[in-house]
Amino acid sequence: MSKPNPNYKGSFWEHLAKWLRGEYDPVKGRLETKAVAKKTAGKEEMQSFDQSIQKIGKYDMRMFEEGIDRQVGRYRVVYRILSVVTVVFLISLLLWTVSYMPNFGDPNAPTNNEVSQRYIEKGMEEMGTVNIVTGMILGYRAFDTFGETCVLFVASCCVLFLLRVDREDDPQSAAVEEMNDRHFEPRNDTILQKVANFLVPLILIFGIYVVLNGHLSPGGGFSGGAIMASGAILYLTAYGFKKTHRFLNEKVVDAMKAGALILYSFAITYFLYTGANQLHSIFGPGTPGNILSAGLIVFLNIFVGVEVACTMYTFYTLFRRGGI
Amino acid sequence: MEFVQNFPFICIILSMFSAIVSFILPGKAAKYLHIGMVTAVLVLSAGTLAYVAGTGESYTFMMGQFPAPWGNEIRVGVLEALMAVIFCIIMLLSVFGGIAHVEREIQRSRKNLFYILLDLLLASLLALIYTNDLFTAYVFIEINTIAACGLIIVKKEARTYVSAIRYMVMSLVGSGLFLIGLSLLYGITGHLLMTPAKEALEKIIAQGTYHVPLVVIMVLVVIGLGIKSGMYLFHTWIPDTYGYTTPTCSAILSSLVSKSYIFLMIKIFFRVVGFDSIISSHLVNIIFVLGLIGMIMGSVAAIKENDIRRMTAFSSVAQIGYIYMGIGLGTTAGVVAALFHIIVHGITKSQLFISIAGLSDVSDGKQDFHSLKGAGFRCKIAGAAYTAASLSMVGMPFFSGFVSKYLFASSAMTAGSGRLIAAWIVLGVSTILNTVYFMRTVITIYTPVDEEMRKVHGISPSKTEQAAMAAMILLNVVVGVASTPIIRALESGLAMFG
Amino acid sequence: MDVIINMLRNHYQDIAAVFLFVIGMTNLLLQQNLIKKIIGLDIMDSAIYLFLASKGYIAGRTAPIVVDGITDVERYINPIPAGLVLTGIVVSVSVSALMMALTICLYREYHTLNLDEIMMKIRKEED
Amino acid sequence: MITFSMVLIVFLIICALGVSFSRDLLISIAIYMAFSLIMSINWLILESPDLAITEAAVGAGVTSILFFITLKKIHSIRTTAEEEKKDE
Repeated sequence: MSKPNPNYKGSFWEHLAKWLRGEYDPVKGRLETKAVAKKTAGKEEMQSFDQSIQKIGKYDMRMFEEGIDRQVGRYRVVYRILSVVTVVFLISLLLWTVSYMPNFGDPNAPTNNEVSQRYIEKGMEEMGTVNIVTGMILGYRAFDTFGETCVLFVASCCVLFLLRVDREDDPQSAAVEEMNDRHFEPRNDTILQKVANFLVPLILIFGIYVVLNGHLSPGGGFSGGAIMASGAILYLTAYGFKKTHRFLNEKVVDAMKAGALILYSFAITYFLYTGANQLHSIFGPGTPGNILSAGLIVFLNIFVGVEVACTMYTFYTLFRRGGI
Repeated sequence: MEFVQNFPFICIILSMFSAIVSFILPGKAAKYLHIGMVTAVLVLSAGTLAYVAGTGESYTFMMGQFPAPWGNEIRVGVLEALMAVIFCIIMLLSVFGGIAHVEREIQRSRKNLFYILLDLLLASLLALIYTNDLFTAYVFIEINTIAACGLIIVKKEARTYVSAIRYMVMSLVGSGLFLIGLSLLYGITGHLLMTPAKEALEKIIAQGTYHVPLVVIMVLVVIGLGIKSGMYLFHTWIPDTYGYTTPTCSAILSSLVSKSYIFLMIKIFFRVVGFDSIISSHLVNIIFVLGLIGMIMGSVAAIKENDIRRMTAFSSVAQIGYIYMGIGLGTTAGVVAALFHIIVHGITKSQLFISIAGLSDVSDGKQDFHSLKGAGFRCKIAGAAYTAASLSMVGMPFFSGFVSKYLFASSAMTAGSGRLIAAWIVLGVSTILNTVYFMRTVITIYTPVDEEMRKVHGISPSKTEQAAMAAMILLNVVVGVASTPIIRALESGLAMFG
Repeated sequence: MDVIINMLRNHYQDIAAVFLFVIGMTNLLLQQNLIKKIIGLDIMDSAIYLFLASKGYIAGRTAPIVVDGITDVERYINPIPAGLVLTGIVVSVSVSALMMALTICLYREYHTLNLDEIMMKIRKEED
Repeated sequence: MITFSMVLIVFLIICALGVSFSRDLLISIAIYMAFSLIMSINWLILESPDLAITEAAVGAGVTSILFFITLKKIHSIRTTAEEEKKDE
């Protein structure tokens, strides 16, 4: 080893060694004031763009008390003005664009081309649906709709990940959830129960009607499923978890959901595979107007309806106490 | 129609189906199903690639019973099949590379949910690669976003929730802008499938009507997908997102998720609006400048960072800047370089994140530079993997990064002289900055330490993880040495795009 | 003046959609309260769907449900945007449910709904 | 008809602004519910009954229920936390 250099302290090598050890930041206080002027605001180094624009939202007096100097206030004003400018710019850009678009309600707009013409003229013949929109989303563009059901499925998986409480593995937090759930909850409210007695069957029947008539009238799996879910939620609110568990527990809901999804994916695979390979599908369009027509679309509607209803109900129970 | 043409469709459906089935499976079965599924998809994609490369022509595949302007469609060419193969390999290696972490960090009852997220992520990546329909692209962008958000929160720590919220806010603004662009495009063309939309747009451009909406559509699509892929200016969610989750997820998020959006953007450029109108609208200039700024600023931010994982995350900003710079050159050669860098960065960044996990494991799980001193001696294979990935990022010959840097430099010559000078200067500066922060870490992890510090502090990576790291080094070198066929495939695939 | 009136008459649904979009996006980006952020997100999505659906409307025609077996193009509006929006609405519900779940988790950890305060608490923890 | 839909649109914008400026979260959510209902009527005017029924069931129904339950959950977490503090 060589002897220590008397000029070592403060020299380039010392800085380099410090930086390698992670104790020293070579560009701190130099670079960010020049290149990224807006970053001087806070004491944190990486005060970044969207954090900064989030800060404009509200004057938070505590920020001043925390010892961040008045500069922050000035920057906030600047950002507020900047954000107003951005908003005005965005509005005027979009309005300017809109003014070049075809007029609202114009029959000669480019959107009314051979695609929509075929959906309207041939839709009933090829798909067997009286409701052309249903024929389009579950027939012509069935893959999109399958993807959309998967969006709901993946969202429900994420919510399960976040909020599910494992009652067997973790009884303590389950008890806490139970206690939280009791707060603000009317127990055995007679008015609510009487109303629910009257309304829940109606809502459920209406939901089933909407699902089954998806190919004949407005509605379909998504709206019908949401209606059925709201019926179930009303029953749960009126009678509590204990009574609902007799016929709607976790296993039933999960099995229904998974079963509907698996059947849906089988059906869609069959549908797409036969279509792409020009094979004959055993599900023909049938007689338009009958309840058992439109081939696979009735079944697809039912699967989607069950899946949506189960998912929405699971969302509600997960939000309330972390599980059905 | 030959049966092999069904392969891409089977890949997409298979990954979605295994996600659905995993819902009722226990965690272990879901894991094996996932690994088997990815392997199957890899084999099928390789078959597709061989078929498409053999015939030399792309083909479209009806997703439904009706052809192009009426039903959904996917399109398969060399480029798509190659990307699918590479994405599957990276996915498989990333999963193997962090498998022990997954076992440790994710609750037992939630493991099947984790694999569902991975399955659906793969499905959405494949669909984004193959799709020939803009609205399908939107739906699968949403699946991708939600699955990515799920991957951020798998550790269930307080810090990750904040990153997830910030990621979601930025991403949702991005997809909102993308959908508005889509509606405008539908408003002026009346088509959602890429091929008829392009024909309609060509007519519109020839007539000269709807010039303003067309430019706005391009801007909205670029901003929307730019936000989601972490283009500079919209990159602020990156360090938080990659910095705190489990290593597998960091690797997948940085090397696959953001890349799929860039690939979709290139696809829209070539297959819908036409690259010529992108160039004539001067949008490439903005992309070019943002790419250049990103290359510098990302590296500068990485130098300032003291946490090794956040540093690597900031280096992603710089590398995505490289890709945008390649697109912004406005020539086919530039886009080929960008596509090659997508592959290179995917391979290298996943390798970095996986090896960082190995290094920090043997240093009591800490990630700051002080604790990582000498970590390369504690876990030899992780140190080697990290060094190899760093050298690749810096642009050392025999590693994949060298080839992409060479491609960028040579493709800049096909652009105008202004771009050439700017690109070369920034490439040089950025390479120096890359060297500074990557060599700093390499020096740190190989700082000589005493015997006590050479022992493992914490947990050593499992055998599977070590094997995955070794495979990643090998893959990196293979792509670096045998780059010619890949570049040729990219060129021919891009020619098929038009 | 005439330009503005013409614009209003010809594009009023689009104009509404643009304003709602910008209001929603501003809420999503600038509001500090997480619940309001989510409402902003929903408003933004609704605005986009309004924008998309208004592309399909044709004055004087009826909803695309076949009545009396008449399948004439002149009679029904364009069904495509309605179908796309139907897909979109479900997407926006799932996204907002996920955001709400995240909000509950964040509240459990930090006991506040204000993102600014959450960031400050994190910074304090790191120091 | 144009007048009616213009009035609806003005209501929509008022609701959207009301959400941003109201102090109470409960009121914000109620305003959002109103927004969804008006939007559903607007879908009817645009001749899309499918969208109207979906928006009414999903937007005004399920989403609002989820908002309310989120708010309730937050209140109950706060109450529990305060009680724990008192106990200490």
